[in-house]
Amino acid sequence: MSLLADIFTIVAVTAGLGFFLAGTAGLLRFPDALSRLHALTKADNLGLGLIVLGLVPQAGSLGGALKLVAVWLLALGAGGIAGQMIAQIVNGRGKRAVNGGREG
Amino acid sequence: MSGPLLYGLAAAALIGLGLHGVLAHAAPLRRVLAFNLVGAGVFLLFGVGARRGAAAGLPGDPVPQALVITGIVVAFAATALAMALIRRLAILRAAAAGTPEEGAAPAAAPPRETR
Amino acid sequence: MNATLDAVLALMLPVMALFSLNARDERSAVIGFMALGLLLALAWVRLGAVDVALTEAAIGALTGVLLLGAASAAVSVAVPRTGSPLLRGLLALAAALVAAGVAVIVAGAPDPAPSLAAAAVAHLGALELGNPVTAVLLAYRALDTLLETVVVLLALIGVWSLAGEGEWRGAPAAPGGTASRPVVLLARLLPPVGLVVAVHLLWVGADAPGGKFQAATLIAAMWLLVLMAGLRAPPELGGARLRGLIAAGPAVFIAIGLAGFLVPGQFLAYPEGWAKAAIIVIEVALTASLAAMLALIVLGPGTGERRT
Amino acid sequence: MVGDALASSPGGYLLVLAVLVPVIGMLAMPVMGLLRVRHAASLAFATIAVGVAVVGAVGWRVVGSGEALVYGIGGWSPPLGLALRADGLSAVMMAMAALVIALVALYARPQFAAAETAPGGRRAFGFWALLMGLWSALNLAFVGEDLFNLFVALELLTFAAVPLVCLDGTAATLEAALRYLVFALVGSVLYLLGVAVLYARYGTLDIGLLHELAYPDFATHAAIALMIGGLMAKAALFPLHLWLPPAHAGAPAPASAVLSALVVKAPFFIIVRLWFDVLPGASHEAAARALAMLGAAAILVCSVVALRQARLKLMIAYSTVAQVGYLFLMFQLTIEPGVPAWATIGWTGGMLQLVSHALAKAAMFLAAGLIAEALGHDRIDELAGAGRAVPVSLFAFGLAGLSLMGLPPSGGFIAKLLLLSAATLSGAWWIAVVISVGGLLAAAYVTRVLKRAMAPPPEGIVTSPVARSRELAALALALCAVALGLVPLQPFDLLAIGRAGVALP
Repeated sequence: MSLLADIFTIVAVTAGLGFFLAGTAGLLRFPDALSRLHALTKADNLGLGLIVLGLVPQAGSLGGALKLVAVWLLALGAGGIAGQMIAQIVNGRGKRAVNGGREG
Repeated sequence: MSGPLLYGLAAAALIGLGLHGVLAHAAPLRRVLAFNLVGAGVFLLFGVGARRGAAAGLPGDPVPQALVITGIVVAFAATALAMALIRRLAILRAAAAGTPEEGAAPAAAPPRETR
Repeated sequence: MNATLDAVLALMLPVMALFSLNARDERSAVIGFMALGLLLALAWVRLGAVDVALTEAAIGALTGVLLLGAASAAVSVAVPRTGSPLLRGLLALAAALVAAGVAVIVAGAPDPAPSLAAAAVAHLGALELGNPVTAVLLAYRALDTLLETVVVLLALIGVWSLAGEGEWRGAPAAPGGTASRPVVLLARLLPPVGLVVAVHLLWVGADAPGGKFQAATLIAAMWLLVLMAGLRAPPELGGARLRGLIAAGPAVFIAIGLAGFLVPGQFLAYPEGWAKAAIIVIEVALTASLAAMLALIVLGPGTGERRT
Repeated sequence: MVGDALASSPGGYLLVLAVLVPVIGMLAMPVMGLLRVRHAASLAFATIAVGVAVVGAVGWRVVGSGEALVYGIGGWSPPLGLALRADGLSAVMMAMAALVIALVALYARPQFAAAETAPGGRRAFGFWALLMGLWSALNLAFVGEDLFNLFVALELLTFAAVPLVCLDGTAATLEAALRYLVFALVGSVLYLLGVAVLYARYGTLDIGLLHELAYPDFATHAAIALMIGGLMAKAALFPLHLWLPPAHAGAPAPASAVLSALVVKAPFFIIVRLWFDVLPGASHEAAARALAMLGAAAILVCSVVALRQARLKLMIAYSTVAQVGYLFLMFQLTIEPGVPAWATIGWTGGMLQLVSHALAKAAMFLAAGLIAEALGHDRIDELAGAGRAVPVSLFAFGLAGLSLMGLPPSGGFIAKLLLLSAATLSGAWWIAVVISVGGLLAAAYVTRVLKRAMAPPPEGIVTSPVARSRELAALALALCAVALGLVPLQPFDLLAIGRAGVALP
């Protein structure tokens, strides 16, 4: 059981790291801000998600596992919202309408 | 090299860099930033001492750790006071120059809904 | 493995500091500084000081908001760099000497260092506490903590005194300029979570890493987020309830301290069997006051805006 | 509880009260609406009445028992807990602070009388709240025994003093405040650096314990040097004084008085504690000479600069830097083989200089404030008519000037005489010369003002009246500075109470 869990952890964390690597490469190599953002959010969401998933069997307790999942969910939320904000600034800069503020 | 020693050397570097920044920079914001770097280095130095004083089953001596917590809050208060001074100065300068400062002049802020 | 992590972290700290000091514009400098704060939090975990790591991370965020807010205003204050090359060389030399001296001292310092860990642990039972850092902050060196909240209050009064004439009791300007939809979403989602975490931090602080500073900072951050999103208007600084909240924490602390004159007969000593109860009362009152003060410090002086 | 090491003295709780009473007063000010009080000044005066009584009781206990008052907070003893301790010197410092604060408050009441919501309410609220915070910080600096506790005291002091500088809210005062803040913060952080090194070395921050534990090595010396360096910036020792003149000259007169009289003295007092109570090893002649030379440079350079000022308040501020220089001569003048420092005349002279300068400088700033209010400006060249408009203030200014010049009868005269004889006895002729020249320069800049002010007023000059009570507050301070010169021998014993190895007669 514990061996199985360890193998699962190794596989999932390695996969997660792969996404981080790919995301970082994208962040450095992609030409414009929006594609970079795209790469970054993929790394955040999937990479962190897989790492958290891999670590859950190692958490030792249900509470610990839930905390790990909570970390992932919060990072998801923060990443998504930060991505939105950056995208807005990028769009706004394109349209020269940064000062519009809150629509509607 | 042991962990604490590494962090101790990093603390020394932070202190040196920060001190130079405070003395050499003329812009107030950078000076305050540099002051915070020195502060971080000094706190880290306390942490290194605490780590080396680990005993009685604790990962570190709790007394310097508590001092650092107090110190961090005091440093925050200092930064806040400095920022308030800088912003006020900017508002006055802008008023003297006759151009409203973006983000600083309160009257320019749009009215907000209250829910 | 751990040694590598330590080495990388220890190297990254000065690198980030250099970046922050030499960044071209103020905003990048501040962002570099915030990144440094996160690295520092990691370093604190590695140094076995989780309480400090939490404080560093939490306060780091507030400091970031402060600095970013000033970064936009600071451009017009910038003064050209002055001083002769000779003077600048001397300054660099002096800073390098101090750094070198500190490095020599660190390398030569006793290891294991003299420590009060054993003494701090020895009295935990009498205080009914499990976290020695909390015991230091609220029992052995409680006067430091009490006066430190007074420092924060003085800083707040100092910030208030920078208001324009006749405006100082009004509401401060909302932080962050204009709010966008994602911020509004965040300000609706995050505060409930943040408050739960803050209460948790406060509650476990007696026995595990956590406590009033960390909890108060988190609450302050949540409040600021709500204000940033425009979901609530900043409060009027002259409001009686707000003022009462601010004064309550230090007042409760002082009152319990003075009560110590009566029962065990010493200032800031807790009566036997009541230590934990007294400490929890102080922590709760201080958390509320500190949260309000920290947020108000970030908000800045009143601008005379009146709520309709 | 830990307590075998430290027994609190019977009246030790007074020390806690001395720190806390001003804090309680300050804490009441934001909520004075809830307390049904309309004026922050009323709260301040109630606080000052209690605080002065507490300080008086401390002095009475110390003098009565001939021993230092000690208190362990919460029943914890150092090294784990914090101790407060007031020896004769601390008691004198606290009394000085209480006297200056009380008289400055009397002076400031008409100036900061606005109710919170009235026009000027911001300045009134700020002034009184910050003044109370400042007083608490001073008392803590004078009785603290723990180096980190003293750091908190220094920060309290900074946070109270900086906003006082820019209470007027003009761009110039804000700039001065910002520069002051940066200097003060760098000073604090250097001090804290030394504290970190000392803790890692000895595992305690209690001055009494460090006195026994500390041994002379590089780390200890470096730590104390860093701390003293940081404190020098806060005490405005030449050449780290650049922040002081604009800050002290820009503040409202009562704030300037407190800043110049008291705020720069607290870091100096902590330097004295470090130098005489912590620094291990034999006399440190080279370091003492270095400090004395900086002090001498301060006296000569800043007196000359004061002489060349066009504005009265700036002149007084530069005079502060010069007079602080005298204090730093003390470290060299207390080195006498076989004699403990506090039994030397250099020690008494230095401490007397500290107190008499505090009283004289407070009087001078208050008087200058009234002169400026009466004439509407403080340009020295256009002071003619001040003698007729505010004669009492000018008299107070002149009396305070006597003390700065070191002319009899005044506290400054005794102080400078003692320093001068200490210098000649120890063969440090250059110090004797500096003291004499400094006195002459002080005479020049004080008489320059007096001469202009006594001149007949030009035709058509309009002066505004000032309250007589405020003039009397300034005069009272100046008279106290003079009266110090009439009790020359008394402080000698008082200043030695609680200093180890000194038997009282």
